[in-house]
Parts: sequence; C-alpha cells; structure tokens
Amino acid sequence: MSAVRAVRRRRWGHGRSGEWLLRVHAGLVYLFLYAPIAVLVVFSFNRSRLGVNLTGFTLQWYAALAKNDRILEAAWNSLVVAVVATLASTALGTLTAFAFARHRFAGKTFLEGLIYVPIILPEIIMGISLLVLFSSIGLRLGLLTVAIAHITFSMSFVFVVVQARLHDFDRNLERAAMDLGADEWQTFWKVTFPLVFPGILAGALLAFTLSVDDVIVTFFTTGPGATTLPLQVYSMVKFGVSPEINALSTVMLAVTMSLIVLAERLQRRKISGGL
Amino acid sequence: MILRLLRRSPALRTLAAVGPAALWLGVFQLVPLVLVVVVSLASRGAHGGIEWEWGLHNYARFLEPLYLGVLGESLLTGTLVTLISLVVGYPFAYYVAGRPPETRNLLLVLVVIPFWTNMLLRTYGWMVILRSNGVLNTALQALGLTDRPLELLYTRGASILGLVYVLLPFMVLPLYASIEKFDRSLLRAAYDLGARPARAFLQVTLPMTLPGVVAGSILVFVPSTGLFYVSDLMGGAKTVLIGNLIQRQFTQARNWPFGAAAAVVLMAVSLALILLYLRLFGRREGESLL
Amino acid sequence: MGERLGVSDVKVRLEGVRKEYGPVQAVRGVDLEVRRGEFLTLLGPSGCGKTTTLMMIAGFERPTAGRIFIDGEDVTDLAPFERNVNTVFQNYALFPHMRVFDNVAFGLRVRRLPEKEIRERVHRALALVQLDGYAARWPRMLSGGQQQRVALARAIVLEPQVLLLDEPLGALDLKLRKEMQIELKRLQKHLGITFIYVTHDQEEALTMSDRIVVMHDGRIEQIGPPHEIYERPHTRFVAGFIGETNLLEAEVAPAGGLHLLGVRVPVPTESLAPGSRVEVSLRPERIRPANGESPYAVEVRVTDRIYVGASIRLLARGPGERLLVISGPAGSSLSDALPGQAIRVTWDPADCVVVTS
Amino acid sequence: MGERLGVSDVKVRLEGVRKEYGPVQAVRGVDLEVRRGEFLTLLGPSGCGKTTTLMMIAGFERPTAGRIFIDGEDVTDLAPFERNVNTVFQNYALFPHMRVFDNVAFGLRVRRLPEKEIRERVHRALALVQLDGYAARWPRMLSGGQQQRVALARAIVLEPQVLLLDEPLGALDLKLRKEMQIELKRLQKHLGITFIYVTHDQEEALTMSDRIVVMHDGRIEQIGPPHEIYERPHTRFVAGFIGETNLLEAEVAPAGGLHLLGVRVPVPTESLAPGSRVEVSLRPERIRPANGESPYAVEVRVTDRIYVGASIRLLARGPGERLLVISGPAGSSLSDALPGQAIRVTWDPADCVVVTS
Amino acid sequence: ACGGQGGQAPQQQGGAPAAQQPAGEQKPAQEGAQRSGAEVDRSKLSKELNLFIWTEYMPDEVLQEFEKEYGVKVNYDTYSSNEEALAKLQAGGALYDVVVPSDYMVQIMISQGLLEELDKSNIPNLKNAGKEYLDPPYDPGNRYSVPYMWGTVGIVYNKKYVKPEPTSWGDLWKPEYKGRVVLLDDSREVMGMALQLLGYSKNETDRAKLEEAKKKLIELLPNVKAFDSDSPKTLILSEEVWIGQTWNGEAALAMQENPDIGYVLPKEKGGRWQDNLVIPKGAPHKYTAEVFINYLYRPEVAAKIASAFPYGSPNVEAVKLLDAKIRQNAASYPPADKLAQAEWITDVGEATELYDQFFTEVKSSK
Ligand SMILES: Nc1ncnc2c1ncn2[C@@H]1O[C@H](COP(=O)(O)OP(=O)(O)OP(=O)(O)O)[C@@H](O)[C@H]1O
Ligand SMILES: Nc1ncnc2c1ncn2[C@@H]1O[C@H](COP(=O)(O)OP(=O)(O)OP(=O)(O)O)[C@@H](O)[C@H]1O
Ligand SMILES: NCCCCNCCCN
Ligand SMILES: [Mg+2]
Ligand SMILES: [Mg+2]
Repeated sequence: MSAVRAVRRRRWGHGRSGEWLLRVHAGLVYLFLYAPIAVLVVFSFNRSRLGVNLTGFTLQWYAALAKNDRILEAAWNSLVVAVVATLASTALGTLTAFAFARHRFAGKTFLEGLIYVPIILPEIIMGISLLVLFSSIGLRLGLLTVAIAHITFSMSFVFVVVQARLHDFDRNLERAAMDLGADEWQTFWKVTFPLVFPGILAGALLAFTLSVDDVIVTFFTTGPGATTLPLQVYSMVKFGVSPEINALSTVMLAVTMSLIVLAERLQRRKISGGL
Repeated sequence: MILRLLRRSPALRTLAAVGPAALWLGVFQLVPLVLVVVVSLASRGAHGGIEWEWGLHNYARFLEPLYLGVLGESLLTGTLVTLISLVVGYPFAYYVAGRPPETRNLLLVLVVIPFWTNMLLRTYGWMVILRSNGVLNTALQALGLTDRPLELLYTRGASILGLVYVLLPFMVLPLYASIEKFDRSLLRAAYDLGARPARAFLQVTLPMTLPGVVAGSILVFVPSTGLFYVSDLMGGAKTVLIGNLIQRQFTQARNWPFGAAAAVVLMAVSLALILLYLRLFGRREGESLL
Repeated sequence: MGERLGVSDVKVRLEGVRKEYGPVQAVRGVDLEVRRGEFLTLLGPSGCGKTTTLMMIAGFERPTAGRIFIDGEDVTDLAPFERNVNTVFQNYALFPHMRVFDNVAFGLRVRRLPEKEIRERVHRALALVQLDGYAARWPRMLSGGQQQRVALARAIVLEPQVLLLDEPLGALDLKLRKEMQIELKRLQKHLGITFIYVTHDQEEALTMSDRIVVMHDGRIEQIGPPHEIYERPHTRFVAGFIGETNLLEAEVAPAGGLHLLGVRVPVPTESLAPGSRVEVSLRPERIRPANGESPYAVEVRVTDRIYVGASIRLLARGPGERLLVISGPAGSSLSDALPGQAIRVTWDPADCVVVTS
Repeated sequence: MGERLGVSDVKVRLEGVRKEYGPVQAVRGVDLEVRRGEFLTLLGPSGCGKTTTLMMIAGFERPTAGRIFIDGEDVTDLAPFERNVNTVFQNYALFPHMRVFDNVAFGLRVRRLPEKEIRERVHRALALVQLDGYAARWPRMLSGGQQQRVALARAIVLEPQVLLLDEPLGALDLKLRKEMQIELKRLQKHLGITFIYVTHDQEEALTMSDRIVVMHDGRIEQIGPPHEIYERPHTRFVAGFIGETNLLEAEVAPAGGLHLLGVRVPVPTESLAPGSRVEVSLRPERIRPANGESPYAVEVRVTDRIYVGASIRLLARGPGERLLVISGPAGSSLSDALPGQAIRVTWDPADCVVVTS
Repeated sequence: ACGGQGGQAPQQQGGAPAAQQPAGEQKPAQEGAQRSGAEVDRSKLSKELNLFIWTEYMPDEVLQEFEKEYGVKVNYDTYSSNEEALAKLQAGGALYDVVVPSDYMVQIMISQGLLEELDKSNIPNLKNAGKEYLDPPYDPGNRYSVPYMWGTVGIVYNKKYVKPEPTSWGDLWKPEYKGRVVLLDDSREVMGMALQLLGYSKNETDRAKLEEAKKKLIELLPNVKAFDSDSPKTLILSEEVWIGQTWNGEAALAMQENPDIGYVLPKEKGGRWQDNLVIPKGAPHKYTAEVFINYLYRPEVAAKIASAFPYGSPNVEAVKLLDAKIRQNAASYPPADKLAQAEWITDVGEATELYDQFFTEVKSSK
C-alpha cells in the first residue's frame, strides 16, 4: 500500500472530497455578503464623523437621522409607493396567474412574453421607456408615475411566484370541494384561496421588496417632491461620508430582520397549524 | 348575479380574468417599448428634444468605434461579472444544496437578507471598506502589510466587485435550484463506475446543472450592463457601460433618439441571450426562468 | 352481460358515453348499468379511460357524446355539486389547511346544517372508519391509510347513494392495502352504498367486486362477476390482464375438440369451424402432474423452479419449445421437480378457454 | 447460520459493522459472509438498514465501527472508485444527459480502454440484457424495465466480482417485475457474479435468492435459504414478515406437544418447559379441511370468503373468537365454504413452528 | 465693500453681441420693500414649492426657515450638471418652480422657450444685488433670471503631496499623480480645461481642436481617480486624491477642514461662472417661486447660504454680513486680476454634442 494511496484513503474517509473546502468557501461568501453591512452597522455607533477609527459609542447619528426631514420624507414616499404598488401588483399579478392557469385564450403567449419583460430586460430599458411614455402624454412625473412603474414591474414577479404556486396546486382539491357540494364561489374562498395564499403573500412580499429597493426605474420616472428613499440615498452617497447613512442602514437592516423573523414565525405557526 | 353571468359565459370569464392585465401591460409595457423604438428612429434637435426626421442614423452612429467600444466594454464587464459570480456562486450553491433541509433554508435566507436591505446602502458599505482611508486599508496598514494605502476604490476592479456583490444572489438562487434538483445518486453512480471526483464533476454534475448555470448567468449578465449607478459610485464614473451611456443620453446629452437606439440595442442583446437559453434548454410547462 | 334490469334496480346508467380531448379518444363509447348497492369495479391498464369515465359520472368532465343517468334522471348537464354522488380521489385530495374534523364537516357546512348535527354526524363517520380520536389532527400528520379513511369519511358523511373511488389504495404498501381492501368491502356492505371503484390491480378487483368492468383502450372488453372474468375471459386481453396465464395456439380438430400442445383435448367446439386456428388460455394452476388415469398428457422439461413460499412455480418447455408456466401448492408433487427433469402434465378440458384477440 | 467458510469461498465479509447518523442507529452491528457467486438478498421493512449496509459495502458510507473485507482485503477506507464492486441503484441513476451507449461506456472510458474495445464490450453487455438496438436512445426514451436493464449493463460491462443491487425492481409494475426477476436470476447464474440484492418484497426475496438475510431495526434476524426462512422462521418478526401467517398462542402440554386452539398437537417440545406459553406460526395454506382420518381437528366459522383467482382465502373465527386465515387452491373443497358456514380444519404437527419474539 | 472685488460683468465670448445696456440702469422696482416680506399676498401662496438645484448648494436650514415663515413646503431635487437640469426640463413632466442654471445654460433655456419671465415687482430684494452681477449678456435686463452665486473653476490640491504649488492645468498630467486626480463630471468643464491647456478657448467649436483636447484628456486618464461634480471635496479630504479640478466653493469648504488644502486659478485662466435663479415655463407655483427668490435675496439669508457654501455671493448686503474668514478666503473671493481673466462658458450650439461624445470617448478609453 503506497503512501499516496494511504493519504488518499485518509482524505476520502474524512475530507469527503473537499467538503471542508466547500465549507470554508461558503464562509467566505457570507463574509463577502455581510462585510459591508457589518461595517455600516459598526460605524453607525461610532463617534467620529470621518475616518475609520473607532472613537467611541454614540447614538447621535440616530438622533440626527430622526431629525432629517429629507430622509424621513423620502422614506414616507417609498412606503406609500411600495404599499400602493404591492396592493395593486399583487391583485393584478394574482388575477393574471389564475387566468393563465385556468383559461385558454388568443395571444396568451404574447401576453406572457410581455409579463416577462421586466424580468428579462435590464431595468434601465423599462425606466426610459416609461419616461418616454409619460413625457409624450404629458403625465406629470411624481409619486403617481413612480407607482405606475413599480406596479408594472412588480406584477410580473407576483405573477411568476403565484403561478409557481398554482402549478403545484392540486386541482383535485377544487374538484373535491365541488364534489362535496360547494359551488364555484365557496370552492374558491374555502379551498383555493387559502391554499394559494402563501404564494400570494410571497409574491406581495417580493413586490414590496422590489419597490422599496428600486433605484433605476424610479430614477427615470420620479419628479419633484417624489424622491424615494433609494434615490435619496443615492444623492447622499454621492457626497460621501455621512454617518447618518450608516444609521439609516442599520435601521433598515433591523426592520428587514424583524420582518423576516416575523414571517418565519407566521410560517412556522402555519406549518404547525395548516400548511 | 355577476357570478351567475360569468358561469354562463366562459368567454366573459376569460375576459374578466385576463382583461385588466392585458390592458395594463398594453399601456405601460407594450406602448412604451414601441415608443422607444419609434424615438430611436427620430433625430435630435439642436438643443435636445426630438425632431421627427426618420432614419437609422442613430443605429449607424452606434456603429462608430466609440460606441461599439462601449458595447464591447459592457459585454466584457458583464462577462467578467458573470464568470466571477459563477465561480464564486457554484461551489457555494453546491454546498448549500447539500445541507439538511432546515439548515439549507436558513443558509438561503442568509443569502437573501442582504438582498433585502437597500442595494445602494450595501454598495456604500463597500465604499467605506475600500476607500484609501477605509476599513481594509487601515487594517492592512495596521498589520504592516503595506505602508501606503492601496488603490482599491474607484477602479475597474471595484466596480466589478460592486456588480458581483449586487448580483451574486441572482446567480446563487437558480444554481441552487438546479443543484438541489440534481440527483446526487448520479454522482455516486459515477464514483461507483470508477470516476474520480474531478471527472465525475465535469462529466456528470456540471452538465446536469447546466440549466441553472445558464439561467443564473443570464440573470447576472443582463442587469450588469444596465446598473449604471454601481460604476458611477464604485468606479468613480470612469467606466462607461451601455447603461451609463443610455442614462447619459437621457439625463445629460439630451439625445433621446440616440439613447433610445442604445436601449434598443441593449434590448436586442438581452433578448438574443434569453432566446438562446430557451433554445438550448426549452422550458417546462409552468416553470419560470427564476 | 347485457341482461336488462328493472329501472328501479339501476342506480347509474351510461348510454353511449364518449369523451375526446382534442385528437385523443379517452373513452370511445361506453354503455353500462350499475345496480343499486353494487360494488362495481372498473379495471384496466393505465390510460384506458377509467378515471375519465369516473369523472364524467361525478360531473367534472362533460361527455363528448352520450348521456348519463342517475336514478333514471339525466344528469349529463348538472354541475358536480348538483349531483348526489361523492368521490374519493386517487390521492385523497384532503384539504391540507383543515383539520380532519373540518375536512369531514366540509360538505355538511356547505349544506348549512346546524353545527350540533354536524358534530354528531362527523363523529359518527369518523367512528365508522375507526378514526374517532383523530378529529383534531392535520391531514399530513396521518399515515396514508388513515388519510384514505378520512377521505372516505368525508364522502360517506354526506350519505351519498353512489360513491366513486379512484384507485383509493394506489398509494399504500402491500400490507396496508390488503387490510384496507377488507375494510372497504365491509363498509360498503354495511352502508349499502353503490360503489364504483377504479383500480388497475387485478387482484384487488377480484377480491372486492360484485362485478368487474374490464376496460381497454377506451372501451369495455368484458363485464361480469370476478370468477367469470378470471375463469371465462372472452378475449386474449382479459385473459392476459387478469392473473397469469398460458396463451396457447390450438387447432379445431376435425372430430371436434382442440389440438393443443400435440394432444387432442375434448373441448366442446360446436361454434368453431374444424381446422380453424384459435387461441386458448390455460391457467398455470390448472396444469397438474399427470397420472395413469389422465386421458391425455404432455411431457415438458422443467427449466426453472421458483419458490414463492405458499406455492411453487415451474417454468417448463413443452412440445415445440413452447414455454409454459405451471404452478401448484408448495406441498404438492410439483415441489419435487428439479430443473432439467422431464415431467408429464395434464389438465381438464374445462380449463381450456378459447379467447378472441 | 454461523458456519465458517474457507477464506477463498468468502467474497465479502462484514465484521461488527455499525453505522450511526448522529443519534440514529441505522445499522447496529452486522456480521456477514457472502460467498463467491452467491445470490444473497437483504430483506427487511423500510428503514431497517438495508441501503445503509449496501452503501457501506460500495464505499459511499464509512462504517462508524467494524471492518469490511473484499477477497480478504480490508477495504473499509477505500473510496468507491477504488473498489471492484459495482452498484445498480434503486432509481437506476442513469446519466440522463448521455445516450444508452455512453452510459454503459462510462466506466470503460474512465479506465481509458481503447475506443474499439469499448464499443465491443458495450455491445456485448447490451446484448446480454437484450437491448442491443437501443444504444442510441436517451434514457428518458426507455421504459422502466429497459432503464433497469441499462443500469445493469452499465455495471456488468465492468465485469465486477460483486454486484450490489438496491431494490432494482422497486419502481416496476407487477408484471414487468416478475419478468425482470426471472431475467436477473438467469443473468446472475450465467455470469457467476456475486449478487448482493436489497428488497423489501418477501416474494421477490423468496423467488430469487440463494440465501436471505432478514434484517430488522439495524440487526440481522435470520440468515438462511428461502425455504428455511419461510418454513422455519426463528422469530415472530420473521414469521410475520415473510408471507402471511397465523401467529397463535400455545401452551406446552405436560405430556409433551402443544395445546393449540383447544386441541393437543403432537409437536416435539423437548427444549420447552411443560406449562410454559409459547407462540406458534401456522401458515394459512397449511390449514386444510379435516376428514375422518385427521387425528385432531378444530371447528371454525367462516366469516369472509375472498376470491383471488388462483386461490381462495377464508377468514374464519376459531375457538375463543380467534381470527384465522386459511387459504387453498381455487379448486379445492375450501372453495365451497360459504360465509356463516362452520367447517372443520386440521394441519400437520410439522407445520407448527415455535417462534420467539 | 467686498462686492467690488468680484468686479466685472460677465463678458460674452465667441462673437455674441456685447452688452447693450450699462449695468445699473435697472432700478429695483419697489423702493421701500420690507425685509419682513410684509407685502406678500399670502392667499396667493401655494402649499408647495419645487426647487431643482445643484447638489451641495442650498442649506437645509434656509429652506426650513422659509417653510416656517410662509407655511410652504419646499421639495427639492438636485442635479450635478447644467446638462442634467436641461434634460429634466426638456423631458417635461417634472414641474419645477425654481431651477438654478449657470450663465450659458440660461441662454439656452431662454432660446428654447423653457423659462418664464420674472415679475420683478415680487422680488423687491433684488436691490441687494451688486450691479456688476446684473444685466448679464446671457440674459440682458434680467428678464428671466437673477443671480444666485458666482465662482470659478480651478485647481484644488493637498500641500502635503503636491509640491511645489501648482500653477497650470498641466500639473494634473504629472506622472507622480497617477490615480490621484479628481475631475468634475461635466463635459464642458473637463473638455474646457484641456482646451485651455492647449491654448484654445473653453468654447471652441472646431472639431479638430476638440479632437486634440480629447487626446490630451486620454493621456490624463491614468491619473484620474474619479469624476465627481457633486462632492469632490470628499475625495480631497479623505486624501483619496491629491489634486484636481473643482468648483471654488468645494475647495473653500475643504480648506476649512484641512489647512493643507489649497486652491488656485491656473495660468491658463481657469473658469468663471454665475448660477442663476429661474422659473421654468409652466411652473405650477410661479408666485410662490418669486416670493421664494425674494426671500433668498434677504441679506441674512444670502449670507447664510454663502457661509454654508462659500461661493461668491452677488448680494452685496449679504457679503457685508459674512465672517471675515470667509470674505478673505481667496478661493471664494479671488483677487480681481485673476478673476478678470477667468473664462466664461458660452453656448456652443451644435458642438454641444461633440463635447458630450468626446467626453464619453475619454471615459471609455483605457
Ligand atoms: N385533460 C386531458 N387532455 C388530454 N388527454 C387526456 C386528458 N385526460 C386524460 N387524457 C387521456 O385520456 C386517456 C385516458 O385517461 P384516464 O386518466 O381516464 O386513464 P386511466 O384509465 O385513469 O389511467 P390510470 O390508470 O393511469 O389513472 C389517456 O390516454 C390520457 O392521456
Ligand atoms: N444520511 C442519514 N442521516 C440520518 N439518518 C439516516 C441517513 N440515512 C439513513 N438514515 C436512517 O437510517 C435508517 C436506515 O436507513 P436505510 O436507508 O438503510 O433503510 P432501508 O432499509 O434501505 O429502507 P428502505 O427500504 O425504505 O429503503 C433509517 O431510520 C433512516 O432514517
Ligand atoms: N456644488 C454646487 C456647484 C455649483 C457650481 N456651478 C457651476 C457651474 C459652472 N458651469
Ligand atoms: Mg386514473
Ligand atoms: Mg433503501
């Protein structure tokens, strides 16, 4: 038994073909993903305005943030747009997903192609094309145009998510309900909707996230008084160092994390409960 | 009442279900795209604005070495970003897909969380890290690894890093989906037949997960050409990608027709990629690219 | 097959029912009468149109042609929820977001019965399927067999006059399947409900049914009670599909009877022209060792001897290298036959069934 | 069970092999010797550790404790690709992106054989499994049974000395399954390869094996040839798992023999203390109608009569309402028994097998 | 007293007609306008006002006080170049009330019919403006615009690394500043710098000369760390770059934070500009916009602006209120001779596109 063979044996027995390497690699990827976030969080509590030396703990940037009307207003704008876009796109996207799953009609493929446009084409194209549309019909740029734009791309994502859910949906369940005497209306509300709901919720969540985070499409479709948070951040980031941005990131991260934990909780309850 | 009416007429039912989306998409998706194509065929006025002098001159202009160069540069950057994401993302997705289900979900959520905090803020985080007096340089100098700050930010490398950072999840998720579907007993079969790990990977795992590789590559490549703000912020506005070019035409140079032409070119390139993908891998009913 | 029943005995009647999906002819014209309280099984290979037929009776598919009657009333155009027929689906189709209780109560709630009555009836139904303690469970917390019983309870709680069951045992493992077969059969007798039962498992069909409808390629091949289907298959397809058999070529002997494996077997052949070639089905378990008294016998050479616990299967080559399967109880003299050995076998003329193709 | 073989007769040996996955004890200590050219079956219920045992032999799992030897060499730490053992996986694991030819050629290409030789050997292997015309097909264009044969060809083309098969027929329907059983068995004899075969289908195990290893909960319950396992089960588990049986309580009679269902049966009971209670396995097909000559008989009341084509099963209640299953060939006198009727049955003392629990 | 320092009326270059009217003929319409703005007809005020202005050009405090005083909410968006502002206005749709374009851009906007005429009776505080800043050639008689701030484009540098003190645009080309140079992200300014270095005018329209400038800039590219019009001081202060082209106010701010920072106008003249308050055509709140402009002309308000963003203020009353430190900063208020020679940008008509194209080309070279 040669030494080489012995070594290989050991490796196979314990290393399992580089499992260890994979693990280290995964660790590095997480480091890559979280390093900038961690940096922002740490510096949001750092007293020094410039530079990277840790000079002491402070909450002053949070106080400053709380007083910064521009940021707060932008955040409010973002929220308004996101809520409107989420509601509208979820309704539209869901309805359309159902239509696609349940109906045959002329132009289905073409319509599906249109739905996929925002997913497969670079955002900038949608941004400028909507800008061209709005300016040629003379629609005033503002929250309304931003909301329209967001609804348009969000509904595509909602569509995809709900469609996937519907694809997994066992239509025998609907048949079973009707078989037991429920009419179409009762069947939809008692069986179909509750079962597809997690998909709709996931779609809505995605729509909300995309809307709240969008830079490019918003950049082209926004107007006076309709600055959203990402655009506000964009203009702030351009001036460079501002610890208020760090504070803002930390707040947003905290909000996101709590939403995820909340969603997880709900999900878990659902699992031990129903789905 | 309406319900009864709808039950009677399937055509009406279909209309009620499809109508709203068709209308919306028609007005806000189709018309704008057509308008962009129309504008791309017009001319620029002396001080911006559109003059309705039709022609392909904007496309002709795009053929100038400068703009072909921009296109080439964008494609090159996109390719680089895609390759890096792939090389980073593949082993990662492979690892995640191999964990037990509970761990797996947690690991995936951890990938998505950053994705849910503002992209610009995360990009800004990298700026803080990479600046001359940033976290990394300070650390390197403190460790005595270098005596002068390294030039990290405002380089081409930085903007590629920024793009990889923003787009990595789009690579990881489809890769994960296809690796997770990959039946590892095939790998066992390959070992069983005497293949060593490298060969088993190249001849079995990789070809079997190719749809994920391609889907991920498209989802990374396509947006990478349009994300103008990353190269503005991380690259010091030095590199002009086609996204920057389009944005500049609309926001500075006031040449909408030319910007529209550039957008049409970008659209064409993206569509060509998608069609190639569909050609190669088809699409199973109800399955989406994502 | 076609004997006409009194109207009041017929629960469900299908008249010339056809179903096409575009170019696919799923059901090509089925005429069928199901009797009140009968356990009728639709049996046939995958894709032969069993589910489609059932779905048309339930009202989920509309026949392309033909009519369907329940209790003499034409229900062809009624919606599923307007028919007094209930279905137990192939995969149970339990509502995953409702507990067992609410699943079973679903149909009663739709009918707006008082909650008190609902409670009573649900518990009675659950008790009937021996799941009384499970009302608060979620469907996914149940084993396959338990889920199947919930689906059953959900249907029978409505006291339907006809119950349709689409391969209700398809997903169960062998042991559970056997148990559930007995259970189902008992329940059906107890409740007196008409069962229309779909399966592609021949043994299951033989075990449970009052009558079996053998379907093939969208058509009915044969209808009859189990023993008739097994012992008197009309067609080559039925003979081959139900149980193991030897399909042998034979020639009608001039003097009557059949020439089969080189011997003349005195089978009644009135309706057959002498000299014509026919096909004969001969079950493995009907072939037995010949003794001195056998009027005719064939010598075969054993090639394989397969032990299956309760019985023994022999593979053997007869005249003209014809492969035969022979089986018998483990204790019989067949058990001693070793591969390579030659043995003489015989069978009763009555066991030769002439089939058409 | 434990008779020691000459080293050269032993192809594979497992010594005290255990496997734990965290807290789960998948295999709890297995000692096993597999003979050269033997068809050995691992049989047991789902989750009993069959696959795990096989995977340790193939090299995909490392035992937590114990050693594995092939041809006397300790291979416990070798990688799968370093063992001259091939596997046919439960789901075939054909490479879907390679044609049949390339699937079969895979192992040969890994070994860098000249392309000409590869072509020859692949075609020979395909011919062996009767798929010679299928080389250019994609796996998904094959039926389940054909896929299974490709998987087999892919393994045997490498001429392994040991072939591991993990429920290779699990996904096939009954008919194809039966055909493939015969095919596999024939191939194994023809090639003289050692087969280690995993199944949870008792009938399959009985039909095909030279020896059966019955596993239960990570341990070996019994090893032996099929008839021994079926006729002389050592434990209650083995008796119940292999075929249908009646497990009856009995008492050792003071005068020797057993008190069973109210009669004394002259079973040899040397090793048992008089008056002690034991459990006895009595197969349904061993119970037969009693006649005048029977030294003892029991009266039972038939509750159900189940027709299964080739045979008849009766459910009956014996003394003390004890439920009995009785079966016999379709033609026997049992066929005439009707539900409700009382019949007298008997059995041979030799058919009473005392089992431990 | 300092107002005179800045001196001269903007001169039109490139063959445009000379100023027709002597400065100062224009009299403030309302002699006794009250500082408190008492005459404002509050009933005519709108609820909101949309301001579109350069980044880093308007202190939040000033807006907040306006909001407080008049109950008008000010929304504001920012831009980084004149071209961006023009693009936004041309796109239509975005209805701004007040925009702050520079000299040549005002001329373009007027010629494009993008601006409203101002009702100066609503801007009595205009009387505080120094005469030399009024009646510019790009808007004779200030019919459409009033000055907001003025300043220069020159060289900012860090004395720690840049020795000796730079004197020429050419110093940016020195190899030792590889990767240490910041430039404005502005096609006219950057191309203009190269043209000046080559001895041409900033407003050159000759294609060959522009080509030459482009080549020159391509040589510079390895030295360029970033293009930044918004906040070049950040790069200077973080010592990311050592030298560069910037607006004077940015430099002045950097100098307040770090005494090592210096600012000079190059010997090739450098740039001179004046930004102006205008009301775009179709502005929804014109009256409020004029009230706002009038408010900005209050000396104490203008002084606040000029302290926060130390560019030159055209408001002579405000300059008197400024800290001496700011008033004496040569970056903000350069010596008259230097200022006099600094070159204005003018509209180059069709050539605008060449500037943009060559600028893109420079950026994409590598
Ligand atoms: N919606 C449909 N569209 C097109 N063809 C269909 C549809 N439903 C069924 N078919 C076809 O009709 C035929 C009969 O199908 P059916 O489901 O009734 O078979 P089955 O006997 O129930 O088979 P199985 O035992 O596999 O369930 C098949 O060929 C099937 O492919
Ligand atoms: N990777 C693993 N991690 C944890 N437990 C495992 C793992 N693999 C198998 N087990 C457990 O080990 C036990 C034996 O599993 P094994 O797969 O060997 O059973 P089996 O006999 O092949 O069953 P089946 O007939 O269902 O295939 C089971 O309880 C199983 O849950
Ligand atoms: N950060 C505000 C800078 C304003 C500079 N305006 C100058 C225009 C010169 N063309
Ligand atoms: Mg079916
Ligand atoms: Mg297994």
